[in-house]
This record gives sequence, C-alpha cells and structure tokens, in this order.
Amino acid sequence: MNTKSYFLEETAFDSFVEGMMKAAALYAPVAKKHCFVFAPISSPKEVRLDYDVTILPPKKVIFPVHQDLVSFGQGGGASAIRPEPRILFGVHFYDIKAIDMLDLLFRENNEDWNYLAQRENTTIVGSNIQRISKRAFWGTVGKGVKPRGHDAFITKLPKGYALEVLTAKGEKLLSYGKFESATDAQVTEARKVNEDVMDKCPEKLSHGSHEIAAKVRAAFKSKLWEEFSRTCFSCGTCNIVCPTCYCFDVQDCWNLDQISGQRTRTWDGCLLEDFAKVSLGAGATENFRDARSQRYRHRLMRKATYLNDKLGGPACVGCGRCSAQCVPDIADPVRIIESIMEG
Amino acid sequence: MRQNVSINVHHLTRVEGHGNIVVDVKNGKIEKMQWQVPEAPRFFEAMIRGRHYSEVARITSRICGICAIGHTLASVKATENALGIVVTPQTVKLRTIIKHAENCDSHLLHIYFLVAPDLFGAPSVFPLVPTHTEVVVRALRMKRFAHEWGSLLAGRTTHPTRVIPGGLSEYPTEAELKNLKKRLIDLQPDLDATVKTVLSVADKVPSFERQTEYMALSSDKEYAVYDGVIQTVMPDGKKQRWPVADYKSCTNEYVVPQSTAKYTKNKMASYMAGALARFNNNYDLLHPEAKKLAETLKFKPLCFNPYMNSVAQLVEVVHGVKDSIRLLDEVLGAGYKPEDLVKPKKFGRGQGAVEVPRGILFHEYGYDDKGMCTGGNCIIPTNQNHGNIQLDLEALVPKLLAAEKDEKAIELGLEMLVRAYDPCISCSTHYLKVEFKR
Amino acid sequence: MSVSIRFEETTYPNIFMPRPAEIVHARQDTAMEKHFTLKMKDGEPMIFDPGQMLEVSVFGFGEIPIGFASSPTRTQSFDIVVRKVGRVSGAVTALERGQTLYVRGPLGHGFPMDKLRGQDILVVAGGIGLCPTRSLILYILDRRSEFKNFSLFFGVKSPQEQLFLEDLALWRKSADVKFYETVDRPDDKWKGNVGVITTLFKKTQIDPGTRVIICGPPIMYKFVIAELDGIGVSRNNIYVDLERRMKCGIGKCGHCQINDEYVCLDGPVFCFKDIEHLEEAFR
Amino acid sequence: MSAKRKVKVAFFDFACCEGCQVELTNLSDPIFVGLLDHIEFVEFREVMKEKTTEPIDIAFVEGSFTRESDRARLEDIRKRASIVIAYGACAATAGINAMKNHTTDYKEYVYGKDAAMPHLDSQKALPISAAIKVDYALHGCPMDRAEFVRVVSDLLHGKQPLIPNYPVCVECKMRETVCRYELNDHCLGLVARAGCGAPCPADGIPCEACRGFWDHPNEEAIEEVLKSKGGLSAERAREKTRMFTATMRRDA
Ligand SMILES: Cc1cc2nc3c(=O)[nH]c(=O)nc-3n(C[C@H](O)[C@H](O)[C@H](O)COP(=O)(O)OP(=O)(O)OC[C@H]3O[C@@H](n4cnc5c(N)ncnc54)[C@H](O)[C@@H]3O)c2cc1C
Ligand code: SF4
Ligand code: SF4
Ligand code: SF4
Repeated sequence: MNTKSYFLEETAFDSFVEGMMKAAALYAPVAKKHCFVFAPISSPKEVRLDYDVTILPPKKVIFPVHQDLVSFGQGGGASAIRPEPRILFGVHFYDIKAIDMLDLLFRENNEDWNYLAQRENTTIVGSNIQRISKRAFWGTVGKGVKPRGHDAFITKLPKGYALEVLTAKGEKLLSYGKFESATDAQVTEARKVNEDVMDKCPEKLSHGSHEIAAKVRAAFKSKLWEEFSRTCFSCGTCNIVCPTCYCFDVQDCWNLDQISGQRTRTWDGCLLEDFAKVSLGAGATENFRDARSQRYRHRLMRKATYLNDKLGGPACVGCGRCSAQCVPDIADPVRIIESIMEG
Repeated sequence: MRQNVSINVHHLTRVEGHGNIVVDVKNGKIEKMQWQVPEAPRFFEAMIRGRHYSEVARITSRICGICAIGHTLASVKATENALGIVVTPQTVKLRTIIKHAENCDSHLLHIYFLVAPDLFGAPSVFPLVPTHTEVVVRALRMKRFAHEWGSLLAGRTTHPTRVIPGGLSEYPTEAELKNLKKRLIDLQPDLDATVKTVLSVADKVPSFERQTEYMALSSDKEYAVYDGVIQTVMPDGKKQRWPVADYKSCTNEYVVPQSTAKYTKNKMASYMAGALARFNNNYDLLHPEAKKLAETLKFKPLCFNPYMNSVAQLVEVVHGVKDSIRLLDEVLGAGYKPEDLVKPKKFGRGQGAVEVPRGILFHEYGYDDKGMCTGGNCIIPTNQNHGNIQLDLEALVPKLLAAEKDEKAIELGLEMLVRAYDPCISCSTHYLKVEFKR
Repeated sequence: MSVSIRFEETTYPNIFMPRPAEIVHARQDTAMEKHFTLKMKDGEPMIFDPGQMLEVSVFGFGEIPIGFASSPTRTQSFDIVVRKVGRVSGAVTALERGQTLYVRGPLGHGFPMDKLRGQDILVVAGGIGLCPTRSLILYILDRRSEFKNFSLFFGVKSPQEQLFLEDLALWRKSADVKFYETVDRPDDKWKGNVGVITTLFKKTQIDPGTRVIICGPPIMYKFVIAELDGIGVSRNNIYVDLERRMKCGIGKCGHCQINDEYVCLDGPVFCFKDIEHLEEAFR
Repeated sequence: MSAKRKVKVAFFDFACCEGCQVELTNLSDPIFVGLLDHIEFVEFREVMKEKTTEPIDIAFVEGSFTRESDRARLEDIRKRASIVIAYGACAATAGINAMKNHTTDYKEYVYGKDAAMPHLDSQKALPISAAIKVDYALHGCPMDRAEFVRVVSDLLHGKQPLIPNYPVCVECKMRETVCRYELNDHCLGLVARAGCGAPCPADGIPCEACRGFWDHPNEEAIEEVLKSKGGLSAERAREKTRMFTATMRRDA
C-alpha cells in the first residue's frame, strides 16, 4: 500500500482520540509524576504526545509482563491466547524498531502466537519525538535499520497533526477523526520535523554497527567488564526497561481450588543471578554465568553483537532507558561501547 | 463459697500478644490474683536512636501489627510537632478517615473473632464456619472492607506506607475516594446485620461494675480520634483536661514485677482507656446514627461495666463509618487534590497522641539538628489498662467465688474480662524510655 | 471437590500447548532416577533423532527439558529417564504407570546420524549423560552393521548411581560394543575401574578418525577433550550434548543461550568445532 | 491430597508485632474460606482457644528468637511439625528486632536500673533458624498475603515454593514506578529480596528491605549509591541497612 498523508486540525485531536477509544482499547503515553508511561486511555486529556520516553517500552501492550500461556484443570490444558483489539498510539520510531525486532524473533523458527496474536490485533501509530530524553542516542545507533511495523505515523505540526497512513489497519484510523488530505507543504514539513530531530540526541555513538560489533565481540575477555560491573546490583533494571529484551520465565500456579491453574510467563532478565543456573541433583547447582561481570557482559554482547546477523543491525535502538534507569549509572551502552572502541 | 481455686491461664488466647492470668485461692482467701504480661521485650527505644526522622514512624509502626496505623499516626504527629510541621486541613481529614478505618477494622476483628466465640459458646471462630457460615463470611467480608478502606489512603493497614511526616506520600484518585464513599454507604446492610448479631447475644454480656477513671482524647469539635487534648472523666462525671504535652503527668508510668510492660495511673489507683473510655468522655459528639444505636442498646454514659467495652466498639464502628462519609464529602467538596509534603521548620522535641482501638496512645521524640532521633517515649493504651484490669480482676474474683462458680466458669469469666479490654500486649512491651539523650 | 473450567477455543496455534502421553511403564532405576515409557494419547508416533529432547510437564509444577532415552527405531512408544533434582523433576518422578505426562516436542537438533554412519564411534557418558546418549547407543546397536567400531565409556560417582542396569549387563557381555565403566568412589562390591572417566582412555585404543560423542556434567567436557586432543581426534568429529537452563525449548526464553547460540534450537547436540570459540560453552 | 485429609496448620508467635497474623484476617472472605477447604487451623493463639499437642503438618512461626527461654518451645514446635516456616521478617531474618543488636547497652539504655530483672531477659534478636531448622521463609514486614497463599498452595501439593532471588527493582520496574532515585530520594530495593511486588516505592516511600537482602546483595555499592545518588551522609549510608537486615550485613 502506498503511503497516504492526511492532516488533522489541532482542535479535532480530542475527538480523534475519542474515536479511537470507541473502536478499541487505546494505549498511549500519559504522565506519571515527571515521567511517562504507556497506559490505557480513558480521556483524551491524558494523552501526552510531548513525552520524552516512557519508563517501560510499549512492547508491554503486546508482550505483557505476565501472560498466561496455558490454563489447566481436571480435563487437561487449554490455550490461553486471548488477544483483544488494541490501538497503540504515539510510539516513537525507536520503539517501533524494537517491536519490529520482537516481531521477527517471536516469528522465526517457531511461531509464538502468544505474542503474534496480540501483535496482529494491535494497530500501531507512531509519533514524532517532541522532546528528547536526557540519555537518548537513537540518532546514531543501527542507522541502517528503519522502522517498519507501524500502521500509521502522526507528526505534530504547529497548527495540527500530519498523519501518514501505511497499512489497511492504519487507514481505518481515518474514520475515527476529521482528517483532510495533507497538502504537499504539510507533508514536507512533517518529513523535515522527523529528519531534523535525528541529530539532536544528547549522546552519540561514534562508530558504525559493524565496527562496534566486531570490536565488542573481540573484547569478550577484557577487564572492562569487571570494572564496569563493580557497582552492578544484578537488579535487572537494564533488562526490564529495554524494548528489545524479551527473555521470560515460565511458572505454573494453582487456583484456590488447587486443581485448576495456569502456566504463566513473566519477563526475566539475564542480569538476574539465577538466570542461567541449573540444578544437578542432591542440592548441587551450576551457574553458567555466576559472576555479575559475566551477566553484565552478556547483556551488552546481546545488544551489540549476538543478534546482529538476524536483525540486520544491533539489538539496541538507543532509547537510553537502561542508561537513565540504572541507579549506579553503569548500563549506558554508549559509554561502554565508546570505551571499548577507544581501548 | 468455693474454698480452693487455682487458675493459671498461660498465654491467654484470642488476644494479641501474650498475657497470663494467675489466681490462687486457698481456704476462701485470695492468695494471688495476678494479670501477668510476659511478652518478650523488644527495645524500640534502642532502635530509633540515631535514625533519621523519616524512618522513625516506620520503625515504631512495628511495635504493633494491630494498631500499626495508630502508632504510625501518633509517631508522625510527634515528629511533625518536633519539626514544626503543621499539616494541611485536607491531610488532617484524610488521616482522620484512616484512623476511623483502623478503629473499625480492629473493632470488627475484636467483636467477631475474639469476643463473639465466647458469646456463641465456641472456642474460636473456626467451629462457627459450618454452623454460622453467614456470620463468619460477613465478618471476613467486613474485615476485608475495613482493610481496603484503610489501605486506599494509607497504602496498607499493617505498617502503612503513605503516612509520613508532612502529609501523605501518595494519594488515591478522586474517583477512588468517591467509590470509597459509596462503599461506606453500601455497608449499611452489613452494619445492620452486625448489630442484629450482637443484639442476639447481648444478654450474654456479663453484668459487673466497678467505678474507675476514664481517659480519652477529647475535642470540642468532634468525637476525637485523630486530634484533641487529654481528658478524664471521674465516676462522679467530673471532667478535666490536659494538653498532650503534659501526658507524662497524667500517665505516671511504674514498673511491676509480674510484667514486662509498664503500668500507669492518674487521679485514681488506675484508669481505663479505650472505646468505653471514649464513649464515657465524648458521648455527646457521637454521630447521630451511632447515638441512636447506643439508645437502642440502652447503653448510656457513664457506664462502669468493662465488658461493655465491646459494645462501645460496635457503636464506634457505626460512628467511624458515618463520620468518614461526612469527612469524604468535605474533602471532595473542597477541591480534592494531591498536596506537597510540608517541610520541617526546626528540629527539637515533640509529642503526638491519637486514639487507637484500645485507647489513647502517646509518642514523643527528640531530634538533633541533622534530623536524627535522640530519644523517644511511647505510652500505649494496653499498658494504661493493665492496672485497671488487675483491679477489675481483684473485684471480680470474689463475686464469682460468691456465686459458687466452678473453676472453668471462673476462668472463662476472667478471660472474657481481659478480652473485653482487647489488650494488645505485643505493643505494651515496647519499652521506650522517658529520658532524653542531650 | 470437582471443578470444571470452561476452555474457550481459540483459532491461534499455541506452541506452548503440551500433548498428553500415557505412562505405560515406570520403574525407579536408582534412588534418584526414574525410567518411563510413554505413549502419546492421540496415537501419533513420536518421530525423533537421538539427542533431541522434549519439554515434559506436570500441570501445576511446570515444564522441563528431557532428552529421549530410547532408540528412534521404536516409534510406538518412547523412553525418558528423569532424575529428581527439583520441583518439576520431583513431580514427574512421583508419577506411576497409567498416569499422564504432558509433552511438547521433539525439540532441538540431535546427533547428525548421516555423519556418524560408517564411522568408528566412541560415546563418553558421565552420570545422567547416559540418558540422552542411550538413545544413540540403542540406535547404533539396532543398526550395528551401519557403524564400524563402537566403544562406550560410562562413568558415575558411585556404583549406586549407575543407570539402566539391565542395559549395562547386556553391554558388558555384548560383542557389539566395547563397554568400559568406571566409578569415582567404589563400594565393597565394586570390582571394576576406579577413577574419573578419562582414566578409561588407557583401557583401549581409540583411532584418531573416531567420531566421539560426549555428554555429562559441565566439568567433564574439558578433560575429555584434552584427552581426545592427545589422541589426535579432529574437533570436527567431536559432538557434545549440552545442558543449560531452559524455559521454552523453542528459542525464545533466552535462558539456554551460550554466547550467540541457543542450546534448544542449535543444539543440544553441537559439533565441538562449531562452538569451541564460544567462551561460555565450557569452563 | 486435600480432598482426603485437610492439612493441619498451626501458628506460633515469639517476639513480634503479630501484624503477619493480622494479615491473614485481611485475606478476604473467598480466599480465607477457600483455604479452609484444604487446611485446618489446629492452633492459632491470637484467634483461637484450641491448642494441640498433636503432630502438625505446617507450623508458621512468627517472631524472633530473642531469649534462651524460648528455645524449648521452638524445639517442641520443630519436633511436632513436618514443615516449619519462618513467618514474616522477625522470624526469617530477625527483622526490625535486630536493629539494636550492634549496640551493647540497649538493656541498660532502655530499662535503666530495672535491667537486671530476670523476666526482662533478652539476648540479641536472631532469626528462628538460629534455634531450629527452618524449611522455608515467608519474608516481609508484613509478609505478603499473595505469597502466603501461593506457598500454602505449593506445600499442599508437595512442591517446593519458589521464593524470588533477585532485587525488588525487578518488580518495581515491572509496575512502572518512578524510581526513588529519580525523585532525589534513596531506596534499598537494589539489595532487597523481591516477592512483595514493590509496594513501597509505588506508595512514594523508599524500600527499606523488609524482606531482607537477596542472596548476593552488593553491599559496597549500596553504600556508595546511598551517598552519591541518595544524598545520605556517610554515617547514614553506613547505618541504613540496619533497619531490617541487621543480621544479614557483612559486619553482623
Ligand atoms: C537438553 C537437555 C536435556 C536434558 N535431559 C535430561 C534427561 O534426560 N533426564 C533428566 O533427568 N534431566 C535432563 N535434563 C535436566 C533437567 O531438565 C533438569 O534436571 C530440570 O530442568 C530440573 O528442573 P526442576 O524443576 O526439577 O528443578 P528446579 O531446581 O526446581 O528448577 C527450576 C527450573 O530451573 C530450570 N532448570 C533447573 N535445572 C536445570 C537443568 N539442569 N537443565 C535445564 N533447566 C534447568 C528449569 O526450567 C526448572 O523448571 C536435561 C536438560 C537439558 C537442557
Ligand atoms: S547494570 Fe545497572 S540496571 Fe543493570 S543490573 Fe546492574 S545495576 Fe541493575
Ligand atoms: S540496551 Fe538500553 S538503550 Fe539499547 S534499546 Fe535497550 S534499554 Fe534502550
Ligand atoms: S524505587 Fe527502589 S526498588 Fe524501585 S527501581 Fe528504584 S531503587 Fe529499585
């Protein structure tokens, strides 16, 4: 489908949001203290397209923190896949890139419809970056990889919004608001807004993905990992907040009747101590990444090198969430990578 | 009259904390009649020394898991007093609602789980599950509601999170407050049913009277639970008031050998604190609905029957629910919104008092110029009641002996008396000392 | 109490849905290991390669990866051996004949049979490493003519930990396999070799062209490989069967990753040459 | 299992505030009554008069081990119970009671001249595992109700309960709470054992590690971070983890 461009007056925005709310469960950025989160919207006033970055990435709308996979009872098990129609509104391009990665990873080899079903039922509307978060570096990471998975993209212009429609799902949005065709000037303006923001990140990588991947991989035995991770708490924050992390744990739990229950997956993180620990019997265990420096290294290896062949670029989109939310401030990929590149 | 009785109730059940009753009657003479408190002492005083003011209430809340909200509120008030913090009117109202929630929560626990089994002739609430399912389920439902009511504002009820010096750390949404109000209104059928249940066993409340002094927080504005001054009412109905800062002169703590908890007294040999004390002091300010209930029960101040404490608790449940509805209307009507914390203006010494389910509770702290705690003191209602319990027991035993009751019946009568006070013994053995480090 | 829950049908395939298998035979092999023969309740044959695995589950307890322990030449039923080490394995080993286990699979890549056929074969199995390799061993014995020399080293800590006692008795006598066994800590009755598994290399001559399969506890690998290096066995001809924590078995959950390889997808059987450069593969 | 015989459960308390027992009454009617289909309370002093000398399936022991005179009672519980669970922070780690452990003058400081009275005997506060073998711990002050229900459910089936071994931050991040450090406050979630769902930061206050440390807390780093990011004085940073983790500190 060809890209089509539309324009929405500033004053028509609220009714557009209401239209979307009627059509599906609407998730959009809202304020939480001085930060932002994606949340279900119950009033257009809550929507904050001027957000800088959210605490958790929007992947949670498709791949929730806790998700039942199978329910069980006396008669055996049953699939727990129950997607609902959702609109995920106001996603920055770097988070779209991350969702593209998850799309690929949950589809490759073995299709996981526990993810894909909700993905198919979600309409993704990207939005331009109006404010830049303090640790962002999306301008320089994985430049060759462009966002693909969204259905439409909305750009704030001085007097309203330009909406770019990319798919049939995106086209449906037009019926929820009073859109008019965009003028060439508006289209150009929107493109310029999105291009201009690209070199405004406070942090920058000074090398390309291939160079970085090779050098980081070669630094596997470097002492840096231990130095960097000296103050690491193994708290997993850098995993949990990352839009491209998708590891999970699976646990069973009974209901009160002690007969029925569910098998549930929950986000997990490779920084957590037991992530690679196995039981060997008679109380013996083996932890394949016992030292926190090993776990710390594994995450960065995964972001910068391990998945590159599959993804066509690094498994990091430069959102800066890990950088900003790691309390001892040691998780910033730019700092780690730059010091390896210099070293 | 029975000649020889030996009762030793070791670790009295269905009270919070450990208490023993020891009665020894030889040849008709009472040789020993003791209310003992052997709870393990826990040294809260040594714990708060050198801790930051923001942590102190979090520590002293752990004195008691049943009146954790009360301890937190009293502690925070004392700290605010020491730090020159005056909280906003909205905070006062919200905290009062929290206080009502705790009193109702605890009263319901006491009435349904601790007292009702005696009145239904069961050893505990569990045998009542099959025989009085409706009552037990209602009890659990109301208990859970009271918990949710307190948690909505305080974060949780056991060691509340949100009550901190300067105000509240987080707020419920306006919609949540409106919903709380609705649920309080919708509680009516359960309240009515509770009253009916109590009425059905009201004749089983023993009749026993002993004149004593009653102490409670008091205010001209309302039936004081969160704020007020100290007041006592004497058997002749005379009332006297003291500022909270003078709490030591009205409580006069002393140590007795049979107890890890300290005892107190004021004008008389002992005084009583708790629902009955509040009722006797502040009856006029009860919500009309609560008063109506008291009238139905032919329950009037001054009442000298300590067993009626549980009935006073029931009256307070109704009051707490109705007064909270009123307060919610006021808060919502005055443009409810989350407020910033009020910052400290000085560091010094301060006192705070609230009415917890079992009576008046005092906290006091001192802080150095870095905001670190230099010492503290805390007088707990159950301690204030120990002396009164002892004197009640001393008065009751001869009556029971004279009535030719057997040991089992005497034991039950004594246990029921102690339980009527709803003693919270875990908190009574906190052992905070009065002296301040300079 | 009877509980009926309503299961709504969904149109999406669910790769996490296990299928029921009936336990047609169950036997406690050692104090810790239990041997099960399973049959799919839907009657479907289980078609797998030696070295592949299953996700085996008991509802309420969870799911664990378990290797096939029987030869794929037998298709109507299949064997697994489970060592009781924790929650799920504890629940599985508590089951008896007639009860139901739930399985997903076969999963992963097994032994490259086309590369083993026509070759000398040595299997080095430590402890429970005999379970997944038993599948291969039985396969070779079933089709003995397709392979040349076949040797088997088996080591355990103590004689009580020996598994598949009937198999061992057969193999000791069999002319089809040169079987060598050892224990670290002997008891009074033990008459055989004493020492770690590498001491068995002194017992026989291994041709440098042999294809070698190694499966055992994590620390065993590097010692055995050092031994093979000494003999001159090409690292291209060494296959290792690895164990890692696993939660999905389908290459998603991330737990089994060794550098950039997923044990559940790319393994659990790897050609040593392909992973020797991976720092995380061996310690 | 549960259909045949109800599992016998008993509660015992030592030095504590009994808040963890109170939490049971907050379970809500369906959950409480639902549990009663499978378990039977045989002793629970706080709400029942009945006592037992019979064997117990699961004993929940609340409170710290603070005086030698309690040892015999603990040993008796151990003898009668198949499973002993340290119930709440006081029992699991000695919790808040251990705050005073590092001082030597606490008795005199608190009792003054009465300190020598025998009934005021109290040693350092220790977890009950210092006196008897403990099978599992329900951490937290108060313990977490949802975890209680899950642990009981697991034990009914003979499944070893899973107690999280990672910091509270994991659960805090999962519920998207704005980090205390982001708000110029401090927090111990970085070293505290998860399992509570991180209610404190969500309620606007720091995590005080009431569930104790997880297995490998980075104690050096927490002291650094408390100072550099939390703005605590060197002394406060050093003393901070005494509130609930005094017995677990390197210097304990
Ligand atoms: C490819 C492969 C094949 C295996 N084949 C066999 C076999 O044939 N027989 C057998 O007895 N065992 C086998 N294992 C090991 C078996 O999977 C573990 O013993 C089992 O997962 C332990 O789970 P648990 O719940 O009983 O233990 P817990 O200690 O309760 O473990 C909790 C969770 O951790 C993970 N975990 C713990 N230990 C291991 C481990 N060693 N390997 C993988 N995940 C682990 C699991 O997800 C498990 O559910 C195999 C493992 C792998 C990876
Ligand atoms: S790097 Fe930072 S965010 Fe990641 S686990 Fe370590 S301390 Fe936590
Ligand atoms: S590694 Fe950090 S910067 Fe990169 S995508 Fe993940 S959270 Fe964002
Ligand atoms: S608030 Fe505390 S628990 Fe939450 S992420 Fe920050 S440090 Fe961790």
